[in-house]
Amino acid sequence: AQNPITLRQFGTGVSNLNAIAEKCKEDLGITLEMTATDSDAAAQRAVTQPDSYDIADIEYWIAKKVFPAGVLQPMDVSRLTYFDKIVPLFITGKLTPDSVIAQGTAPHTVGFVEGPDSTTFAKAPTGWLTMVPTIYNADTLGIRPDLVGRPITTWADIMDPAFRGKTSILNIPSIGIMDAAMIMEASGELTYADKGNMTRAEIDKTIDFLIAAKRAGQFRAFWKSFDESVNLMASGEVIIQSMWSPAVAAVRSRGIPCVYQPLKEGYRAWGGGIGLAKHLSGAKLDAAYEYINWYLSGWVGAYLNRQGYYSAAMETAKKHMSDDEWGFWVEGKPAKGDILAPDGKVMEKAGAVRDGGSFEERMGKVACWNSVMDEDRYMVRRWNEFIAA
Amino acid sequence: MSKAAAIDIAAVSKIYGTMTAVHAISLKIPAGSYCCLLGPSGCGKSTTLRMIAGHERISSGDIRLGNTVVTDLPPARRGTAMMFQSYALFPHLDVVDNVAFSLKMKGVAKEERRARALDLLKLVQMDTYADRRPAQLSGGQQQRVALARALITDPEALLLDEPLSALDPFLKVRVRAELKKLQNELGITFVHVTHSQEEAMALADLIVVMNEGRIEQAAHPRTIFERPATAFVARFMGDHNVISGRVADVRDGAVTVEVAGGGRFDALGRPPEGGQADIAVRTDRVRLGEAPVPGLGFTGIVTNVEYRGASVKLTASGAGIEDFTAIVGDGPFFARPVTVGEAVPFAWRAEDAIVLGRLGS
Amino acid sequence: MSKAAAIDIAAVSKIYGTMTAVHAISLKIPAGSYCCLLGPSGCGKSTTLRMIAGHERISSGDIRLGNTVVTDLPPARRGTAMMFQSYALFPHLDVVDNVAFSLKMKGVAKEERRARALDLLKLVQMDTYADRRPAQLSGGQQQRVALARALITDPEALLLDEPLSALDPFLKVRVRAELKKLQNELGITFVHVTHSQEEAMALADLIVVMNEGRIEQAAHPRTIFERPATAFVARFMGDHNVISGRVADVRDGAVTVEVAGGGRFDALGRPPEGGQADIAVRTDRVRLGEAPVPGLGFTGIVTNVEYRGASVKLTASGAGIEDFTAIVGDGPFFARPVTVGEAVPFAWRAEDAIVLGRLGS
Amino acid sequence: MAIAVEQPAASPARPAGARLVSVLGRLAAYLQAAPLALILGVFLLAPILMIVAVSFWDYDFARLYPDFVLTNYAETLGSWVTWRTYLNTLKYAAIVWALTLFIGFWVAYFIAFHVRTATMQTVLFLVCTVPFLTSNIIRMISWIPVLGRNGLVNATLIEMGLVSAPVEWLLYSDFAVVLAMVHLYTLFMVTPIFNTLMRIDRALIEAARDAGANGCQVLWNVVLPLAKPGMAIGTIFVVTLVMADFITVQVMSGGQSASVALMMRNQMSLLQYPAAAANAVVLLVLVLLMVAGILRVVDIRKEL
Amino acid sequence: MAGERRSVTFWILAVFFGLFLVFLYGPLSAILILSFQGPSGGLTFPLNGVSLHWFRNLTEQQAVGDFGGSFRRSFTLGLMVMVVTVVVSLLAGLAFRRRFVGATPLFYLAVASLVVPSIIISLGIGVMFQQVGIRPSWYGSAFGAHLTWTLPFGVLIMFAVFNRFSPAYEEAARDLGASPWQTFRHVLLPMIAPMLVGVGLFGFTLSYDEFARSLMTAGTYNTLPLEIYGMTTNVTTPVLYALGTVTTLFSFLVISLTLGIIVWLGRRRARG
Ligand SMILES: Nc1ncnc2c1ncn2[C@@H]1O[C@H](COP(=O)(O)OP(=O)(O)OP(=O)(O)O)[C@@H](O)[C@H]1O
Ligand SMILES: Nc1ncnc2c1ncn2[C@@H]1O[C@H](COP(=O)(O)OP(=O)(O)OP(=O)(O)O)[C@@H](O)[C@H]1O
Ligand SMILES: NCCCCNCCCN
Ligand SMILES: [Mg+2]
Ligand SMILES: [Mg+2]
Repeated sequence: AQNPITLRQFGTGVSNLNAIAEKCKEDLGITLEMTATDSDAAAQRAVTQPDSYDIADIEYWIAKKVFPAGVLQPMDVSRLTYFDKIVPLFITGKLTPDSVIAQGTAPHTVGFVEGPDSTTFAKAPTGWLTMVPTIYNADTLGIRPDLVGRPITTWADIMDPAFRGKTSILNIPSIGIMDAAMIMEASGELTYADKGNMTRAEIDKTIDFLIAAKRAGQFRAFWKSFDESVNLMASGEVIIQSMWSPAVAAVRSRGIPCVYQPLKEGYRAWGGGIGLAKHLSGAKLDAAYEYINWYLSGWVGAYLNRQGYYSAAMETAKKHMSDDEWGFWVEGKPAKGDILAPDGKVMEKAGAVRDGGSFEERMGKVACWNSVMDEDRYMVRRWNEFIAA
Repeated sequence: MSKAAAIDIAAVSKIYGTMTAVHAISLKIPAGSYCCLLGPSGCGKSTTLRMIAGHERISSGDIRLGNTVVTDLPPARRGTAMMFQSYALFPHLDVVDNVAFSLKMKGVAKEERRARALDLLKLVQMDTYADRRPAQLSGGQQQRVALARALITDPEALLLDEPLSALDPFLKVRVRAELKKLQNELGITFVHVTHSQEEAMALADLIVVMNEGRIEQAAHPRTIFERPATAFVARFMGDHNVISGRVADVRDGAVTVEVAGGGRFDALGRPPEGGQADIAVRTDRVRLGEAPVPGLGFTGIVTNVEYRGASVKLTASGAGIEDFTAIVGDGPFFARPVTVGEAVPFAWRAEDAIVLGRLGS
Repeated sequence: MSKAAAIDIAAVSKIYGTMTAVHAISLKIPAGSYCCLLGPSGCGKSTTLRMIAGHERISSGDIRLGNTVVTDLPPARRGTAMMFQSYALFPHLDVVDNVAFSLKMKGVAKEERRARALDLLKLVQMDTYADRRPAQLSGGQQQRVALARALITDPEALLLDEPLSALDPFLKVRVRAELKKLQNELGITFVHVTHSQEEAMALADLIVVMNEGRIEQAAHPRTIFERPATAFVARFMGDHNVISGRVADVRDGAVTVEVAGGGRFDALGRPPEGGQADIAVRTDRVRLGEAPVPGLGFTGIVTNVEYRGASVKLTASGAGIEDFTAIVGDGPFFARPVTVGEAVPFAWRAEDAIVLGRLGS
Repeated sequence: MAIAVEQPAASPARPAGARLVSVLGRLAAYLQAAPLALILGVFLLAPILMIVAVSFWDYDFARLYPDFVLTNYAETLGSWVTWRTYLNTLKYAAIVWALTLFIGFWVAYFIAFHVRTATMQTVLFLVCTVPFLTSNIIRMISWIPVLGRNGLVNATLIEMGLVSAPVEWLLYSDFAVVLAMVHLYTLFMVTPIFNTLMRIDRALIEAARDAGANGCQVLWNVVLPLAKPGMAIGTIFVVTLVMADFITVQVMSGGQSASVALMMRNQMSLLQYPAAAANAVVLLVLVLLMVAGILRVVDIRKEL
Repeated sequence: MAGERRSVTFWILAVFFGLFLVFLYGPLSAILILSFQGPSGGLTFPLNGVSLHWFRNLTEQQAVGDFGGSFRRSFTLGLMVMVVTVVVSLLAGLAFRRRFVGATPLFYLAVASLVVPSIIISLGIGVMFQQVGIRPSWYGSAFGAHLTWTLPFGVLIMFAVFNRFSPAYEEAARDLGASPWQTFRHVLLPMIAPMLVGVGLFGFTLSYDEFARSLMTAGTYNTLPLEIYGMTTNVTTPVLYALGTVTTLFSFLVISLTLGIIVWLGRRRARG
């Protein structure tokens, strides 16, 4: 099918990959114009410039803010070929039927709406998706084993005075506050009723704690994007920080030791998906569905898996990966041969094992999701105070 | 070249906001004459000239050039051409193109207009500089180019605003002679603004002395010099001592004035109204020596001696007169020199002292 | 006030890059004299003055002021004070503070320096303007403030670079007299740069005529006028006709020159080397009329007639002489006027034609 | 110019033709000014009015609600962080201003008064100008490899044995922010000061020397007072640029410091437009007051 | 001048000036050097080999972003801003030579445009377009936003130019029969051409590098500074420095070209 249509997609650099656009053009004929921004700009653009895109590639916590604004249109599940291949995490919130649902803005809580024109989220799955899930992962602390000089086991270690001036956290409020919550709980400062939906008092305590740490000089810098975190780590400016799995791999690929450190409290997870702009209709809308179905059909999933993220439709992705790749990336097995990056460079040598283990081990230990709280406005204000302090 | 036109200025005023720069002046400049507008800075010379040229709107009154009322015509349709003080040559055009500019505006073909421009450059002896830029010319050369550029429009009257002021004194004298010669040859009317008395005297057939937006006197240079109409003219021209006083006596064709706290002086002429009179004594007619009759001399203390080459200028005070000037030939002076501080008798002949008029009388 | 000092310039040169602006000039200016540096634009007047003042480094040679060699002293330690062409008053200071500036630099207390500044302002009659800014003053007023500012340092010599050039002609004459008077009163040495012959004549005890970085003549104005040393001086002063020709005959104290393709003329003096000579004929001594003996006149065609008030300037050509000038009194002229194009005989007396020297001879 | 000043009442007898020309002349001025007025109206005035309006609106995390509430101002002005941030921004402005003024003055002074040929002056001035015409962001991030923990400066210091451990405050600190701002904005000081210095009549300097002023006295009593207008214009540029800066603060402090504009930027990226708008209004008022203060010292129309 | 001694102050200031130049150019040369790193080089010193790898890499498709497209947009936008700035400033400059009602407010509006923080303009235009329902775009809202920055410079420069422009030239032209248009075309325009070229260069570079005003106004597609900013957060290799080097060289090129034109205009004037 050679579709002459052009679709404009924007989102963060994580998944707005030119390789996907090229493959899409090749397979479908659809031209994808991609614009990469940081998370904040993405949220902003989604709401304020709904005409400027056809496809929004955003995170679920952003969707929680964006969708009620009515800038996206719900997706008809019946038009999604691979809906049933989507991992249940996004449908029910549980990886396996006996998992506990993690705190925070779990994707399934903002994954459905009641009907085609609805902007209110449904409590249970319906026939109308807000976004099609595409990518997700679990974040933890990344460390420089050569520089920290001791085992790291808990989120609280980031506050160790020994690391003063050499630590960092994310400066995206909805994400950073969750990192902070993990740290607070780990260090016994505070136990939240629901980390994903703090009370004002809890927010105050958390932010005050952060401010105190900042004043004490605990942090070197704050980062907002994947690559900033890589650069901080690789340049040695920071030796322990909240980090994403592929970012750790990126540091390592430069020959710098870096570890994605599983912690006893578990992970902070995030999920992203793609949504359809409200204004899409007719042939463009059809093309968008065609694109989404292609997205879930496996090639992209495999591509994302190889980046160190996880695909929302694991089953289809598997068909596009070698057994060794699947074993290394998803099952947590030692690599039999060298693991190659998309550009053919060796990413991991034969025998390497992925930090944190298998898909189940990682995504099964999610303690919370990036969140938008009821007190979001207050939280954001206080977060700004922390940054300004 | 085109023939000359007379300029007739009738009750012309110029008002800037609330300030009147030119007060209803009337003036007839005969066709083919060389007229100089003379006066101190700010007296309205440029404004008058620019109203003739059409660069300044006339607030009231009318101007005729020849038989045409030009009051509302644009500059280029008046038959006048203007030469600007700093020449205003176009810096981005070479000499020929500057001169050919007005032809280009008319749409004359390149070859033809350059040929005609070269003719005019020959007239002012600048043809060899044809392809220089203005910045590469000396002041005197620029002046000639500006002249050529103004003349190419075949004007009936050429208007010049301080055309010599940018030249050094040496050059000034030479270019002055050339201007006069050119006017003789072309026969068109020249109106030339200057604040140099010397320049006006040397060039003009008609000197118009202005002061504060009014014409004090408009006459032939000799008349201006010999019979200044007002105290202002006499003082401004600088060749007369002006003595002001109360009219003490009036005889047939002569007046005696008495200076406050000083002497009495006679002068030819009728007394003005009001009991006060100004009389003028030509500085170059004052002798050192006792006056044969009273009223034609006084004794003063020399306050300054200025050597001038062929003559010496003495300044003295006495008999209630400040800054009385006498120009004495160098021969007689050095035969019997006087020094500052000396008391010296000054005298003049009856016909060298005249009564001055007052403006409006 | 402090006493005057003589200025002794010994073989002073100024070289800008590869260009020599002043060529090893030597000059003695007597203490208390009024010296004018005169010459055409670019001849090195300002450069010389600025070397005396210390604003321009001396490339070679020495300058003494009184008994001190000042060659390497900074301006303020030379005992000179300078008045600048456009006065260089500090625009951000009012009149008193301008005048008091040098005292402030010396650390004199505010009250005292203002009091002294006011004294000087009184001297130049500007005390009533004490708290105006320079921009609120007329040119003449600015000039006086600049004078006061220069004089407050009690200089032994006052250096003035074209102090009158910014004034209008009317004012120029008045301020000139004041300058002279002030110099008389103060008794200090004045060195005054000008390119106006008239100004130099009126003011100076010593005129230094410069040309292309060299001194052509340094003498009393009367000497300069009556016995110009070189053709340049004679021409520049403008009161002599210069006639150049081949030496045809030499008698005791007199020379006859033959103009190419023209007449023969006699002049007093010794012939310069080289068979060529320039002679000068004073323009104001030329009469209209036949010469009684040959060699003291010629007949020329009148090319220009310029009225000057008390006199008339005729220009004529003939007998191989271009632009021969005669200044004729207005009385005689109007008694028998001549017009352009007329052939007129000109004559002069033997003592009014002199042989000119050549520079370096 | 004079034409427009003329009083129509003074020319009762003028025929219609002349008046038409004058009217056309005046009309031409309006037509010529129209594009500028239009562009500034649409892209400057209207947006500012919009901001003022929006600053009274209500909002939640996704939408704006036209309204008239004062909560945005209350929250902005009621928070100690706002005050701190304003103080911090003013602190940057003051330090950067002092440094750029110092550096700018001496650089301009050197080129204007110590470089002798006009050609050399132009060349040196251009040499100063050129980096300012290249990407600000590139210029800013170019400091990172220089100042970092393992950057050029630290490496050199350690190699020379001057320090044993890397100096931490070189990067991600107020120092880094100020340094980068000085780097980015000094030209805005150099240029106007250079212009005024070049316009100082050299005779004034000589007159001062003649009056016995030594180098320092000339500088203090003549050059500095006369350079004031240039310094004032430079100050306007630098102060407004620093007050408006967010990206330098963000990048060079590693997100550790705040400025008013950065606070706005954060609010904007979190879709809190009314809050950002309230901040914008306060910032705008502050900046305009500062500029108005400076304009009292200098008449820019005269300096042009 | 030859052989004249220089004062101590001169040498102190010369050293100061030299240090200032090091300060100006030092960091730029750091990234210049780093852009020549070997293929395995990082963002910091020390150099990891020397190669042109990252320049080659720059011409290839990056993992994210669109350097070529954003460059083309910024270049086009720069040209648009340049043209409009020159024309509108010239017109405004002409207007200010006459008196007209509103001249002073307009003048101060232009000054205000210079001092209003960019981010406020960006926010205001962004919100206004959103509220009015117009789609922001680099050629629309960002274009306008850039003009609020370049126009005041242009207008102030033209103001200064016309302050010094003697009306005698135009009077002379009128005297010689030139119509208003001819006066403009044959006298005024050629005489102020070098200044206009300067205004154009100014407009182009200001727009080409503008970040804050594009932030909220660029719409769907990034301009180069936005892209570069994006790259600073999305790129971990020296390709960023290669981009820095290339854009810096590009700026130099534009500047030299402009200076060339100005010198050429000047020469043409001086010689013929
Ligand atoms: N455009 C103008 N607006 C207001 N006043 C003006 C204007 N032009 C001239 N004036 C005033 O009109 C008066 C006459 O000016 P004008 O230029 O005619 O004098 P001038 O005799 O040529 O003097 P100068 O010898 O100094 O050139 C002056 O007082 C001047 O200030
Ligand atoms: N700073 C300088 N650098 C190079 N040449 C100079 C400098 N100052 C003056 N000159 C040259 O030195 C020569 C003498 O200049 P100076 O200023 O002394 O002339 P001047 O007699 O005062 O002329 P004017 O009457 O025009 O003021 C001129 O040819 C001038 O061009
Ligand atoms: N497609 C959306 C990807 C968003 C990536 N955000 C990363 C946040 C990690 N904590
Ligand atoms: Mg005038
Ligand atoms: Mg000079």
